[in-house]
Amino acid sequence: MPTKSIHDIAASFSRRGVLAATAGLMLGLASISGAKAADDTIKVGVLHSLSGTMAISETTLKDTILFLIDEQNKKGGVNGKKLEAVVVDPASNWPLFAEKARELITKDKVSVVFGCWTSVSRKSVLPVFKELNSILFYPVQYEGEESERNVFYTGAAPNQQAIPAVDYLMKEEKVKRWVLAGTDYVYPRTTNKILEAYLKSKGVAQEDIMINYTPFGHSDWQTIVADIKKFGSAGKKTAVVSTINGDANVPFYKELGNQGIKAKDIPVVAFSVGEEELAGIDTKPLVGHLAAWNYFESIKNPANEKFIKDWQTYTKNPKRVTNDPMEAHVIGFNMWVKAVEKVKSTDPDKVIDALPGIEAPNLTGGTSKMLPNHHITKPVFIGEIKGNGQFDVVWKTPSLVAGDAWSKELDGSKDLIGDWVGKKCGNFNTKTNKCLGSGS
Amino acid sequence: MPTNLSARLCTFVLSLFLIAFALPAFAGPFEDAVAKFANDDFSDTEEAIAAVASSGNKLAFPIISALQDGRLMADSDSKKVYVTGADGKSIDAATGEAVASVPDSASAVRLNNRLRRSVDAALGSLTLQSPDVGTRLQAAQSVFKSHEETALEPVDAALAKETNKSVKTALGEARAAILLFKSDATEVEKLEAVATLRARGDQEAMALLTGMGDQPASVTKAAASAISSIQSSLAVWSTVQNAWYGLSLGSVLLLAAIGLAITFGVMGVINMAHGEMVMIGAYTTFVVQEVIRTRYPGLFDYSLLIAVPLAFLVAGAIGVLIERSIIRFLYGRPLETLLATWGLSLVLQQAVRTMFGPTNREVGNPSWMSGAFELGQITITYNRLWILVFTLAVFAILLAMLRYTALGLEMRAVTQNRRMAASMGIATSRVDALTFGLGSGIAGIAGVALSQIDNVSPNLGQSYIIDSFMVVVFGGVGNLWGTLVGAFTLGIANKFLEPVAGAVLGKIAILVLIILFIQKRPRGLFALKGRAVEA
Amino acid sequence: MTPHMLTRSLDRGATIFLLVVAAIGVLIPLSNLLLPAGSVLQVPTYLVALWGKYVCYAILALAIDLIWGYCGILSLGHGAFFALGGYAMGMYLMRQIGTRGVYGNPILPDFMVFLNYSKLPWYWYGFDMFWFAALMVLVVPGLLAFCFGWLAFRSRVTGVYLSIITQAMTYALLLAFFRNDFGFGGNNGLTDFKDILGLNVQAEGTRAALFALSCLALIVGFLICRAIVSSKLGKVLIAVRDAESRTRFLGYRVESYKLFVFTVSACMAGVAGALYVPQVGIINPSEFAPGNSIEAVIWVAVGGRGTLVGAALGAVVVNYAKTFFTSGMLAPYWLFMLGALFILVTLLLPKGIVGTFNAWWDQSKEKRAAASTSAAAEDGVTQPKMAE
Amino acid sequence: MNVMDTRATSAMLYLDGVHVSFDGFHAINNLSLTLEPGEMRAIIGPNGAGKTTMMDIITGKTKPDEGTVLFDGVTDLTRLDETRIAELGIGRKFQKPTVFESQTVQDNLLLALNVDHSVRGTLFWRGSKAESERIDKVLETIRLTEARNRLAGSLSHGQKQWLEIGMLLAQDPKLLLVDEPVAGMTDVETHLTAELLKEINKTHTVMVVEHDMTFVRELGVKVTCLHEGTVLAEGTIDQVSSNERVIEVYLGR
Repeated sequence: MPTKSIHDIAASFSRRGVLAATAGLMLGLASISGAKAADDTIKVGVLHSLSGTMAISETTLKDTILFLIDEQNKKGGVNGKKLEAVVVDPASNWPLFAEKARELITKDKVSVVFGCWTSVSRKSVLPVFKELNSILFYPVQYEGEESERNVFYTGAAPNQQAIPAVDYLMKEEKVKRWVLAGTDYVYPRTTNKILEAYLKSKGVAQEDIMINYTPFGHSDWQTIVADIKKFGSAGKKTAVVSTINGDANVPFYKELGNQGIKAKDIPVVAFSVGEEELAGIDTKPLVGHLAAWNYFESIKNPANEKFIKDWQTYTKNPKRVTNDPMEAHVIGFNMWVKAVEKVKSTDPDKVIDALPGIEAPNLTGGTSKMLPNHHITKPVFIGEIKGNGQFDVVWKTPSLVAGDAWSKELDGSKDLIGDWVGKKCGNFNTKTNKCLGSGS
Repeated sequence: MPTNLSARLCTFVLSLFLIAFALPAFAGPFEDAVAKFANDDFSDTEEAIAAVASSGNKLAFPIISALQDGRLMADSDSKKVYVTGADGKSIDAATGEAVASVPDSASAVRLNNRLRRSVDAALGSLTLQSPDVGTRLQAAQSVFKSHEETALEPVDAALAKETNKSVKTALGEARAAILLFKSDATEVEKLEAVATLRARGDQEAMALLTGMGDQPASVTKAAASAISSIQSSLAVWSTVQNAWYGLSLGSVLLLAAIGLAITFGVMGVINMAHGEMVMIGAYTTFVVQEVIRTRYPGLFDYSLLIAVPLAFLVAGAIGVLIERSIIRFLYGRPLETLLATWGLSLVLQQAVRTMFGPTNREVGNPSWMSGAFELGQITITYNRLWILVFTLAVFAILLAMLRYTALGLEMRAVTQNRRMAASMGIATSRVDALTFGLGSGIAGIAGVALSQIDNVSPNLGQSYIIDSFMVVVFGGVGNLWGTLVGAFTLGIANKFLEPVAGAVLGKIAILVLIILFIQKRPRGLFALKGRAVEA
Repeated sequence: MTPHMLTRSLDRGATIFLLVVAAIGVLIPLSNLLLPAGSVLQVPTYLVALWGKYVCYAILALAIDLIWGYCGILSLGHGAFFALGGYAMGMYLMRQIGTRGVYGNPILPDFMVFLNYSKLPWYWYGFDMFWFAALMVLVVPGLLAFCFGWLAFRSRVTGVYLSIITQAMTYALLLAFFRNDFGFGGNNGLTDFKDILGLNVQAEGTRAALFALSCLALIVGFLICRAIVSSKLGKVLIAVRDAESRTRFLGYRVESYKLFVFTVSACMAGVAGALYVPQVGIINPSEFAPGNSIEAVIWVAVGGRGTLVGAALGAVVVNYAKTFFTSGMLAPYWLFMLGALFILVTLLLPKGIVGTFNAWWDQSKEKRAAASTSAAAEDGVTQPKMAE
Repeated sequence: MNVMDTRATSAMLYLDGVHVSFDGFHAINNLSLTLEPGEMRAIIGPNGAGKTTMMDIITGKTKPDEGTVLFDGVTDLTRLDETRIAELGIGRKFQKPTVFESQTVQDNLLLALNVDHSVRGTLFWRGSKAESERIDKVLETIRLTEARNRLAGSLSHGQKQWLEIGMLLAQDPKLLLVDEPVAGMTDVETHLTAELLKEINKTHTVMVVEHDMTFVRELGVKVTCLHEGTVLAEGTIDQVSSNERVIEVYLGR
């Protein structure tokens, strides 16, 4: 049976289709592998989502790096070379993060990358940085349980945020009963696991701990807030430890405010709510609720005041707020500059080896230090939400806290340490004196 | 509530000032206590509060209420403490003498949650005999919360004088709470206390009973039975509460879906950008509030009322624009429409992102939208209540519009038989545009309401689009009542599942159920039968 | 595939397409491996990985075109089958890590260790064997598609309703895989792979091999699709697309036909996902996002639905554009362009690139025919006029 | 296969007391009607008389609320779906011609052929000589031999009508249901169609629904007039058209 129509169609188009495909391929090769690094500048990759759901948080960090590069170039750049930012948009799409990382390193030949926000984005670029042996500075508080040769973690590890906050609530507020509420992804899971272990070690009974997980962007909090209320009315002082992810916080706090849960009855301490998030809420009903960070915009300190002033001039927006991950980028950036100047080169291996031990002033008056496990030392502050969307620091750690890559509270990791100086290993088991797995 | 409480307190403060000035100031421990405020140390401040409150000094009340409202200024160098009145006049807290001005070096004494609680407790016993009923009630309740033995005498004193019924009960409960924890209270007193709390029968009462520590056997027994009776009544209430939450969630779903029921249900147009219409409505609210904040702060409580028509117009206009420029070329090709509008939604999101920035925008709740009231043992928040009312109103208006107005008639005509309608001189293309505009406009209105409970961010729409489609498909396309029933069914089902299965599993379960349901009834709950289906 | 089917499905165009894919599949890896790095003709590993990804997307696009272009089933949940195939492969790769995980646990993947799993969940059994994983890559998506389709098609859920519930399906899976209790690594998914069949996934050789393999898969997939659409079954599918109830009245079990292609298509999507994961290095729930599935449908629309080659082409073109526009100055405007593309294609290019071209080609051919043998053409053209 | 029904004793099609209503509207009301094997029956009646709904019921598209529908005296059609009924040997031509517009004329016929309709069968199908001969013959009968390779969509209205009838022939059912075959045809075409149907009737049982009285007259077969879903009158065209109530219904006197 002749089936003319279909076949002719196929015949006629696919010839052209093919041509187009090949043309596309050629174009691809030309445009992508065509670019090569200019020698008179040092290229700095910026890998933050500018579109999609994570743009909410990450756009600011992109601006921060551009701002820092601008400042550095005013000072004459690094090793006599100007810095040049290469901005890409991974569009809140995790595989695209990996692709863009690869592009930055291979095609644009950047010497360092500042980027990522969510754990999953970091996880998806990890193999790339390992394979191509480049450097990533990761500025966000995260669940820990990681220490990679090519990554430097300038955000807080759990022991630099969660545990001090719990200590504060026990000491200052005499809290006896705990709600651990979080969005269901790895950071809250791990943090809550660590906290649960820690609380039990402090003699809190199982029935005094309530753990609750909600999906991303959860917007109907009626039931959960009511449960918290019920849980809180069992005659013991109760507090909520919130690892709820950015977007879900606004409806959560609105529901809290409306159902009349006052901070003085059931305080909420949050690890993911900073100045940026509060900018979206009317904070008057929330006065007294807490947040634990390593930096607050409201901290009185010349360095901080100067930074805020310059930042607001740079962004031409006198209302533009600053927050903790921004400070992390500031510290990380300065550490990298120092390291590059120290070894007079941007060669990844040299810089990676030079970074541990490097010190850089943080914006809260102290000096942070890069540790052998590629985490840094930070002060921990507890801030109370004020009516104006800022925080009032009510407590701080007496000294800087060193970031633990591996949590002491988890069975899996209590014997592990990361040490890239002596042991040259990210997950060294101190019991067996073995470097687990392939290490890097 | 706290705001107008402090307002009442202020008036009360001033009245007390007059007395305060008349009398000569005390000397000795009181001054030392006051001076402690200047140490800027939370534990010192706490001691100071206790000492001042128990001093019986006439200045105690003004000082502590000033502390509560952040009007108590302390100078850490000179260790001097000042009370600045609401009217700007200031006095020296230690002596009560008026001072010309507070030195700049002085800053407000800081509080944390623990101190706020002790301030409440102190104020409670201090204001038990305030002339104002509301204040007395507040005082009684805060004493109930803190139930410190020191408050027993003031409570008894107040009880003796108290005439107002509700305040009397409140005081009674406060007294009971104190006695229950008072170590040297007699067994009889404690049993009475338990009875009173049992009568109160809410979670706080239960909290006290469960947390009262070791007591005489008879008391523990009575408490146990009281607890169980309270629990059983609370169990019933929690069902009621779930139902209410279900309704409120349902109303949100309905609000989000109702515009879709027009564009999809009546016109058969799959508008993937529907969520973005909602978002545009929310941003309209934001803009309105910004203008009001900067120009006419007085109007803030009316901001939503102003935003509703505006949101309708803005979203509606955009809707008409979309229909004219895109949709109308795609009639009869629903799947293409779906793709085009999805693309549109991406564009709109990114456009808003570039215009207003990627971060959330603050949309405040007007006073009548914030707070809650107790109905029996359940809390009903005003914003949820108003949204429910609002949704039903919108629904009713829409129904009426479709049934009784010329446009409604034309719409039904066009959707039932386009050719016939055209031949009868109805400008079908105009009707299409208006119908789509109407759907989008309603989505915009939904945005105004949702801005009260959710983020105002470029992603707002995305979080509602799938649910909206579920509601419409589940309820039965082309049938507004179906949408109504569908929304509330899903809402309530969701809320009864949530406590059992948890939020995530609950949502998954609902989705699976809908998928299975569609198999049974491919055209939803309220499906049209017969030839109409083919058309 | 019986020989006559092969010959029937291989017309000129199909052959050329296959040749080009084969050429790419051979040349790119060779140039990447043999030529010295930096030489003009050498394809950097970065591009091998990138194009490997495109090829996987092309397979997914083929799968969608088979059901949408030829049978009128618009699935907005095909990303789900893609992701399931990916997860099956990911689970195999996770098991291959063995003691090289950060906790050095021989059995449990890292995420299970820090979520305190005492032992491996039953549904992870067997995935340490490649053949089993490979089987699951086909079985899991296929089975889901079969059950889903059996319910949906039997109760005659069609058109928009079907699209919407497929969307609900993938959305439900998205939520499910987000849950850490589900045992698939929650939001982070599966990552940090080491080996595939004993070869280091990062090694250039492996990448090249994977790329070649993807091209092979694309070729096989294309052949299967061609065989189906050029058989009588293909005519039935088109009949179902154009006049479903008419087909019923001719005595065809429409639901079994739909079920067949839907399942085949799902399996293809699964394979695409399985090849995608080792080349991208991560699989996580975001692959289930309804948006991804809709985007994949757009690739097909852009290339031209009902034209297989167009689908593959569309996937490559759109994703190349994505790569291109998400870097540099244009970065913030990428979504504008993608959105505009959706709208413009549906409005101005309903047949897609290939379809439109093809229509033009046929016309010009008819003209040429008319020029040569005007009599026959007149007969053919004017007859209907007479009749009306 | 032998298309003539050997069991001439029992009716080919037997409807008794059939009721259907859509949302309260009674489309079919206690409808009873029998069709003998080899017979050709013309069904007339004003719009909304339930002609098409009746066909929907016979072909399984609509399920009756009550009543019996028997095929070949034995098979209860109300229990079966469209596909099964088609397989039994009931072919249907729709009111508005529905052919597979994007496929060629001969592919349309190919699809209609009553050969293996299973997925497997069609997937591994390879054309046979017998099949192509059948198709050529049908093309001959419906006068579309020249147009065999044209897309069905490019045919004229009349040609589409014929193609659909041709598909019925290719399907070769025991019973043909033909809904308004001459709607929108020229007089010439109408005449030819009548001829065609008579030809077909030699080997098949046929039920024709038509408004066009001249056409019905030309067929010269027993006529049934439906009104409001029930049989109003039955007999020769002259008897029926002279029937008081029929005239009343049509002229609304």
